[in-house]
Amino acid sequence: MQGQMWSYIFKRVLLMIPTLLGVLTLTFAVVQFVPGGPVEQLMLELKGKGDAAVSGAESSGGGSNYRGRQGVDAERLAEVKALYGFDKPPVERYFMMLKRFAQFDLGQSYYQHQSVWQLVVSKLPVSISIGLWTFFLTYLVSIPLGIAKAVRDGSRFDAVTSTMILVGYAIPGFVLGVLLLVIFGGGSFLQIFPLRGLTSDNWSELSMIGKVMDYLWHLVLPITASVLGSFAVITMLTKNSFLEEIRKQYVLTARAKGLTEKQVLWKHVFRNALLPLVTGFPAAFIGAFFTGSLLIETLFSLDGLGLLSYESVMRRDYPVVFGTLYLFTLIGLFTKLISDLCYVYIDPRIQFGAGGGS
Amino acid sequence: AQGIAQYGKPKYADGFSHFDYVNPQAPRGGTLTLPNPDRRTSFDKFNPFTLRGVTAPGIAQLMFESLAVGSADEVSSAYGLIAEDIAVAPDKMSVVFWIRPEAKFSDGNAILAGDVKHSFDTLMSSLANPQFKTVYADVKQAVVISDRIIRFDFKNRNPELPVMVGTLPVFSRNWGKKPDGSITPFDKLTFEHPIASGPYVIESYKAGKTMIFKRNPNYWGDQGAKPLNVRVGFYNFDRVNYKLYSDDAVRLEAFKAGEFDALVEYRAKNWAKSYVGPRFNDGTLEKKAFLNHNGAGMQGFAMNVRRPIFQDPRVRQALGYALDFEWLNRQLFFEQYSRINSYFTNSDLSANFDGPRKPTEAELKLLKPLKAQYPKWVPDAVFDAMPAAPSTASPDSLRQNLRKARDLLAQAGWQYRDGALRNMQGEPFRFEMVEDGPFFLRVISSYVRNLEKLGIQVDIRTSDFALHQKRMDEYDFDMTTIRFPDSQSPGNELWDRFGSQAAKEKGSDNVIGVQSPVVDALVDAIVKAQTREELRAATRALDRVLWNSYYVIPQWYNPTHRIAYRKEMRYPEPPLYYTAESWILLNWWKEGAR
Amino acid sequence: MSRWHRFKNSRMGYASLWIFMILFGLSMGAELIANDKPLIVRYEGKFYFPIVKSQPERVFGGDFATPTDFLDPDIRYNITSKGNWAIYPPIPYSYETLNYFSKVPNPAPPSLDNWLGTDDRGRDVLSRLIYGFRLSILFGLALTIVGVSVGIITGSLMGFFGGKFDLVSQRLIEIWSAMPELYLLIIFASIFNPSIWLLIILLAAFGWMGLSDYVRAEFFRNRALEYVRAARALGLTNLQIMWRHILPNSLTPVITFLPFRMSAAILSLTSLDFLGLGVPPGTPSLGELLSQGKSNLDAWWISLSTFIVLVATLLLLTFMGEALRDAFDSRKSGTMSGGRS
Amino acid sequence: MSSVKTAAPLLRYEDFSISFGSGRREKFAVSHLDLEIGVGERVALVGESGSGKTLTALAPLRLEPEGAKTSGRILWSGKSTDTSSPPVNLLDMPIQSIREIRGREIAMVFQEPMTALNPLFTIGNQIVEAVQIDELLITKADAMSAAIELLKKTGIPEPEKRFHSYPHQLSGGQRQRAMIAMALACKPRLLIADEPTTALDVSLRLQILDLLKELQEESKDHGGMAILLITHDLNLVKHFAQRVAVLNQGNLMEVGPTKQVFEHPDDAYTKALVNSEPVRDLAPVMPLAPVLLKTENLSVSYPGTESTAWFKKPPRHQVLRKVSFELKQGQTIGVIGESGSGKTTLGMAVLGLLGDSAAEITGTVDILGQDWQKLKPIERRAMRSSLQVIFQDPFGSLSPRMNVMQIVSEGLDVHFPNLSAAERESRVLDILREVGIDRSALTRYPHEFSGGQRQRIAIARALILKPQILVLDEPTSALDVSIQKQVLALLTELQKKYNLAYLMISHDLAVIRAMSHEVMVLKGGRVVEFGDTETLIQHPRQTYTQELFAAAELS
Ligand SMILES: Nc1ncnc2c1ncn2[C@@H]1O[C@H](COP(=O)(O)OP(=O)(O)OP(=O)(O)O)[C@@H](O)[C@H]1O
Ligand SMILES: Nc1ncnc2c1ncn2[C@@H]1O[C@H](COP(=O)(O)OP(=O)(O)OP(=O)(O)O)[C@@H](O)[C@H]1O
Ligand SMILES: [Mg+2]
Ligand SMILES: [Mg+2]
Repeated sequence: MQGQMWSYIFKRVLLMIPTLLGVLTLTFAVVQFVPGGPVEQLMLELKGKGDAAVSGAESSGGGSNYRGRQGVDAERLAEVKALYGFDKPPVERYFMMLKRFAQFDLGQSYYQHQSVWQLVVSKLPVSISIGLWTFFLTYLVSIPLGIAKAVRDGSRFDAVTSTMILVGYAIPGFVLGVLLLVIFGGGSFLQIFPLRGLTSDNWSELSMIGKVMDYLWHLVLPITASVLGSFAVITMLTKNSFLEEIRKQYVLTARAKGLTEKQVLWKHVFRNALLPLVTGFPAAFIGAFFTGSLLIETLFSLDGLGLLSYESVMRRDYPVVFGTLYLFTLIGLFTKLISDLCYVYIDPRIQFGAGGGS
Repeated sequence: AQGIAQYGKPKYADGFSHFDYVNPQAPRGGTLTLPNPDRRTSFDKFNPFTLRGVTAPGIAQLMFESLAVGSADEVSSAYGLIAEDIAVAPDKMSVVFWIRPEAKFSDGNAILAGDVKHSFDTLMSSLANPQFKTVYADVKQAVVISDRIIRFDFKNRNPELPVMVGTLPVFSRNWGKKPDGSITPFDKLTFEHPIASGPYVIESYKAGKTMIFKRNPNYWGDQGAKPLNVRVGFYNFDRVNYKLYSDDAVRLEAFKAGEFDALVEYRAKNWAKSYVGPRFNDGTLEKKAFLNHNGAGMQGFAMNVRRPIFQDPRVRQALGYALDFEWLNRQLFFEQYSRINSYFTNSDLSANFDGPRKPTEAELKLLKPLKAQYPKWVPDAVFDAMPAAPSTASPDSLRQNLRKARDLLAQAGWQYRDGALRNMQGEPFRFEMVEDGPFFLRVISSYVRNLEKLGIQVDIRTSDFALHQKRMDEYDFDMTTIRFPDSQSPGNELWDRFGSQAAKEKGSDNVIGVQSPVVDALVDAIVKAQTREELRAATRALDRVLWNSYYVIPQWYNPTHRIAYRKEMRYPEPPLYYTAESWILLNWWKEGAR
Repeated sequence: MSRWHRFKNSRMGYASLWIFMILFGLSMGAELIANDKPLIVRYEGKFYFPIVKSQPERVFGGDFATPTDFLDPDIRYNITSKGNWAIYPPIPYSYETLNYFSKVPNPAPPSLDNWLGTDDRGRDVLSRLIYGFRLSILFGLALTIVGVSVGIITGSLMGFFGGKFDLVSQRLIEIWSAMPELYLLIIFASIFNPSIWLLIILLAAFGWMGLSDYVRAEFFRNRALEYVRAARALGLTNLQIMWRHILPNSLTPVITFLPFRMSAAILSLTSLDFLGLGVPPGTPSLGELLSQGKSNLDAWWISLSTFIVLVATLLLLTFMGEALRDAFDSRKSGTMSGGRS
Repeated sequence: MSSVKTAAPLLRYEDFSISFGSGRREKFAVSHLDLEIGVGERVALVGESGSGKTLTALAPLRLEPEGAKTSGRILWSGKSTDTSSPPVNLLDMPIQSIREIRGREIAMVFQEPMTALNPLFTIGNQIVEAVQIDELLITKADAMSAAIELLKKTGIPEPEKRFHSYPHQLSGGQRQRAMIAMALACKPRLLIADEPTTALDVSLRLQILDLLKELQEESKDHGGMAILLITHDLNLVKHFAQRVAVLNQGNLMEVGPTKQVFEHPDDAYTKALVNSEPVRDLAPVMPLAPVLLKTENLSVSYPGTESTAWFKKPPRHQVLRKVSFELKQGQTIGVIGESGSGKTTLGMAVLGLLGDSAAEITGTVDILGQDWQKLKPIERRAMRSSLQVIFQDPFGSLSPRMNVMQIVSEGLDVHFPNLSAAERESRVLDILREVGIDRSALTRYPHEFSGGQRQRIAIARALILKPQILVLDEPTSALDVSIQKQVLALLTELQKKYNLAYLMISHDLAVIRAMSHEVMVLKGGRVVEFGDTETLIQHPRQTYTQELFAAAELS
């Protein structure tokens, strides 16, 4: 078994190279067709139309002493192009990028003063805070709830909880987030929770316990907003998978042994029922570190990966786009491998070898 | 002299004690807490002058000073700040600044002419934002004459240049010096604290969250027996604390929760509806709209006259009748806006300044010869008072306006038949309106509705910023919203906006496609104007020509700044020309501070 | 018991199906319920059916040759006085009709004029809800059907054949899923005019991958079971084995995800709108209403009513999903004894 | 009803009924049963397949299937050692208290060991769990050694190794013994064993029965473990049970001491049951009959399970070693051998159904003159209609989401797609009738049947195609003697009529003797003996074979 397993793993790791190449090539090719590259973006900003303008102003009548709208001449354009390396043909840029990636150098942001690597690391605290907590809460609530619903399938409890989690699911995150902010943070109703950031301004002066409390205090709203919608899917999946398994014979055996209902459900049925969930677990767990939610981050003024990836895409910050793509794809590939290995670990009958065809 | 002006004499004579629009008795002290003034939600550097990176808010205004500063109650003038004396050469080809001996950087070193030259050279190098090269393109060089005397030589005569070099930011050569004595290259400066001469230094910061400045106790402008006249009544807070919010709605909530001191609102609906709640009821928070005299320039739906359907001025005029500004102002803007009535709205450069009048002599002197030379390009209406934008305020009604529009279109050969407005060839009148975001959709929808009554079909297309810009650059659009923000002293940028040459080059500001010898001639007159009066006559003449050519369907502007603030905040009378954020920052104070 | 029988047996699901069908059916006739054109006009002795064919305003004493705006007070007066009459639909606004003659600034709160108020442009919220519901459901259905079928097909092929095929297709999927979707949308938006079809194609092209993973896992497990061996011994083709034996036993994740996929499809309309990459502006969609709700927080009637419609839809779909699950579960007996152990 | 009370009552059914459906459609599977099991008593429950034995057995543990309605009382006096305290009615006890009883006091061996084990846990794990139920304080190591001890007692070779096997890696008999070990782990006061030995060869059966008796002896001090044995094997009953209860169509026909019932059966049904021995009625194989199936040096191995160093391949586990034989038209070859000797594997290898496991196969298989392994998938599929199989685990081999009609007619759909719907249905009904299943079964699903009924459905599915070659893996293990007789007669008849060839795997020597022309004896994957049935049975050459037969003689 082991020998086979290791050769399988080895094969998969080797296969990551063409996959990564494919991902990068495809994206690179696509990006060539995107209208408006970083050069154009910068020219815009130079012309004063860029992003820094106040959002959503519907009328003119702003700045006084406005000067220097002379446009940008060809020389400037060439300069900016050279700055970003756009004076070289795409193929050359592509190979340069591959060479860097081969050395695990993720590159430098076009617009920001940090390497992509630093950028990602600096956004991690936010993403981990939100992602990990959301992840844990989701699973900790959804799985027991799903099981309880499966056991009481068709009961009133089942219908009521279904309604509740679906309402949570149906409130779009942005509406919910704003609502929470207005009600619990804003000045109009209850002013209980802070509106922004992960910590208070005086954080460094707090005691250890104070720091932890402060941190948790700040997390309440963003995590509520991000977690409410996430219960539904996993709960329903748990419930349905349990219903699928709960009537199988081995459950009778387990019961006949005199196991408590808990043991029957959590040990015997769980493993069978949750093959998809449990195997997705490592991926979801690792994913929790790296997923950002644009929405939650913007609403709560958190500086996380969601914002980073969205902004890098919209502002055409290609080094960040490609650097994060490379990094996250790599991580994704490894977690996928782990998931697949989990299948085998959890269900020894599964073989990834060919078999269907015979 | 301490003061210079682009045209004529500066308002304040040498030895003035303070600007009129400040409160010289304003108490100093306290902390001013502000939200991020713009969409910036994070920052990664303190150097506002380079291209890459996002600068922390407030840095440029609170930490950097220039040789001279402008005053907010006059147009285009400068009074010595770091410089105690300024002299423009009689040929207007250079300007000399004498630096105050007491002027010091935050590190205690005196400001020398070498530092000024260093600042200029750095900003003109490729290390800095290329914008500076554009702005100072006409400056030949900075010459150090002595330790405290510096001269700027110009490439050509331009009355704006002395004022412009006066406002050049000045910083120390030691900015970014590392312990080992080497200096970080200018474009690699990130969180190295700037060494400049401003009244504040950085106290603490947290990227993406807060940026706190504190008053530099050794600020040179406060030292000595008498404070510097251009600094009296300025910078009244001991600490300035910026809190960054990424979402507008949240920022507003935070304000209502009392997290910061003042907030500027840019949307009429919010102003009317959202500034309510317990803190407004009990008077802890107040809101007020402050009048300003900033030029509002032009904002409106611009037609691309390169398109055949928009080439007939009668058609363009007809389309203007369908915009029901009064409805919009009532239904969407809560009556907060005024109608744009000129290409230089809200400024004395407008031909409509103090109401519609016939052209003055000076204007006629420009217009008459042009009419003679290019009769086709100068509409007759130019010699009348500027016509007002169509209105539906009673007794007029939309129906009436639309009837006028229908008749105009008919004159231009467009008749309604077979379900559409068609020309002789039977082609339907149909065009595309492009926008770069959903903000304007609510405005457009009523306009489109009215156009439909004329039988005109409009397709609305919104796209992301880059795509929109690409279409603009290639002039691939029929109608779009444009904004020509006004400066108090228009100049070269008008070539880019209205010049025939610009219309032919891709990517210019002349999206309308104005290609008129008359406009070219008038822009030339503006750029060459030597006195304010000449300038005024030329801009007004240009205004009349453009206005009567109906290139743009004028929209509206906001003659006020909408500011909500905590009740302890105090303010002087607003100046004439100002932005809300910097007015608060520079001239407001807090009651009970000290 | 047949599947249909079992479906009917879960009462919630069956009722949900009915309610849903009725609502959906009603929304299909939205033009008769919410429209700015009267159903019938009797004007100067003649009958007109503006809802079928639009008449120029001149016909009813107006100025213009263009189609009549029947909400215009002048016209309204003309056709409802002096023996003329008109029957308006219960909601006299279509989805893009501006209530131009409203006295209250937009968005206007619920009133007799606009039962659920207006949005920030002055369009009737109720009317937009009805049309938006229709569009969103159709859109969701299309997207779900495409996404689910592609997901099932790929997932089952990979899970069933395993080996090299699985290895290679998985890599291809990984590459495909890394495709910068947003850029593609931007590119497409620069080439084509935005349209629902384009959006469906693009979203469907990426929407199937999550499901295919689940189906793949189920197939991996089920293909090793004894009854598959039995089917093989019978001489069934691979396709028959997959379709008749493994698939019915692998549907749990599919059925679970169905309602969620629907609502995700509905919501995906929202998220793209603000990029200008969504449906053409003006198209009524629940997503558009939601984003209006967000930017007009004080106009609670927009978000609240949309939210209720969304939740109701989702609940109906989920209950139907549960019934469907039961229908597929042959082991579940008709009479339920509840929580037995 | 005459019953000789020998001991204090432990479990008593009083007017016990169990039914499905409601109203007019209500169907009683067991009606008005009165039965008593005394402390330390061994009672056998026999009866036709589908007569309600399993349901009767499940009821005290309250494990009857969902949708089943019970009535009457089941009184349990084992709660305390002191039998004088009033018995409790298990049917209206809260489920919490039932759980206290399950495993600890009443243990159960399920009829279908193949599906009754959790596929994702090693059997060791599952037994340890049972050991720990009662003695929570026991250390893991102790529990493990207890579990291994139990496995050893049930006669599983190399119990330490098997401990770490997953159910799917075990042969049918091995699983069944694991099941028994699990039930015995807690030393219950009552053991309900539902067909505990169907997958075991005769000597093992005896061994298991001895084991049970031994355990009974051991627990003598608290009155001894009572056993309710459900079986079709009347020999076992004779040897083992003190009393016999006979069930027919849910009704208790007769209860009495074993001897009495067997020697003087009261009831007509019991008489029939006792006298149903399979009869040999075979047509001789034609001398020139073509060879339909031929294997040469067929070997199968699995990757070893022991964990070894990384990257080093563990030794392979050889399951079948160089098996060669020929099966002619009209011939039946019986395959016998101890449990785990590779019989099922042989059958699967012949059918080419090991492809999706980790098995490695060498050697050749010729079917109808063609090299099976070299055929293209399409050609193979086409040949499937003439090569059918009945799996050892009938439940597992029936798709849970298909009803009987779909299951049985599927072969017709595939190989005779041109049949009309009516024709198809009549064929399905015919074959079902022949195996003793009535038409009401058509729309029901596999889980709604008894073990024996499921087996008959599986038989019907294979026979409906009239295959030329049929591999039967324990085809009658779950059938009572009368039905077994009927099915075997059907098989012989078909063989005569259509010249079918059977490869019949069975532990039941009587069946083998009645059905097969030749017998193959497998041991450790090797053919140790092969020859004409009668000759071989009369004069077995190998000691292994002799032992097999001796055990059978004994019983
Ligand atoms: N879930 C169910 N739904 C409906 N009928 C059932 C169900 N389970 C069992 N039955 C029926 O109840 C009857 C008794 O079943 P039971 O399993 O007790 O038989 P059995 O005596 O154990 O037979 P065998 O010897 O074949 O195992 C059978 O006719 C069977 O078809
Ligand atoms: N998938 C597998 N992996 C590893 N070993 C296996 C696997 N399947 C079967 N075996 C082993 O192969 C041997 C033979 O199994 P097989 O099922 O052929 O026995 P059998 O003769 O049919 O026994 P029984 O009479 O008990 O059914 C057993 O020792 C079993 O443990
Ligand atoms: Mg049974
Ligand atoms: Mg076997």
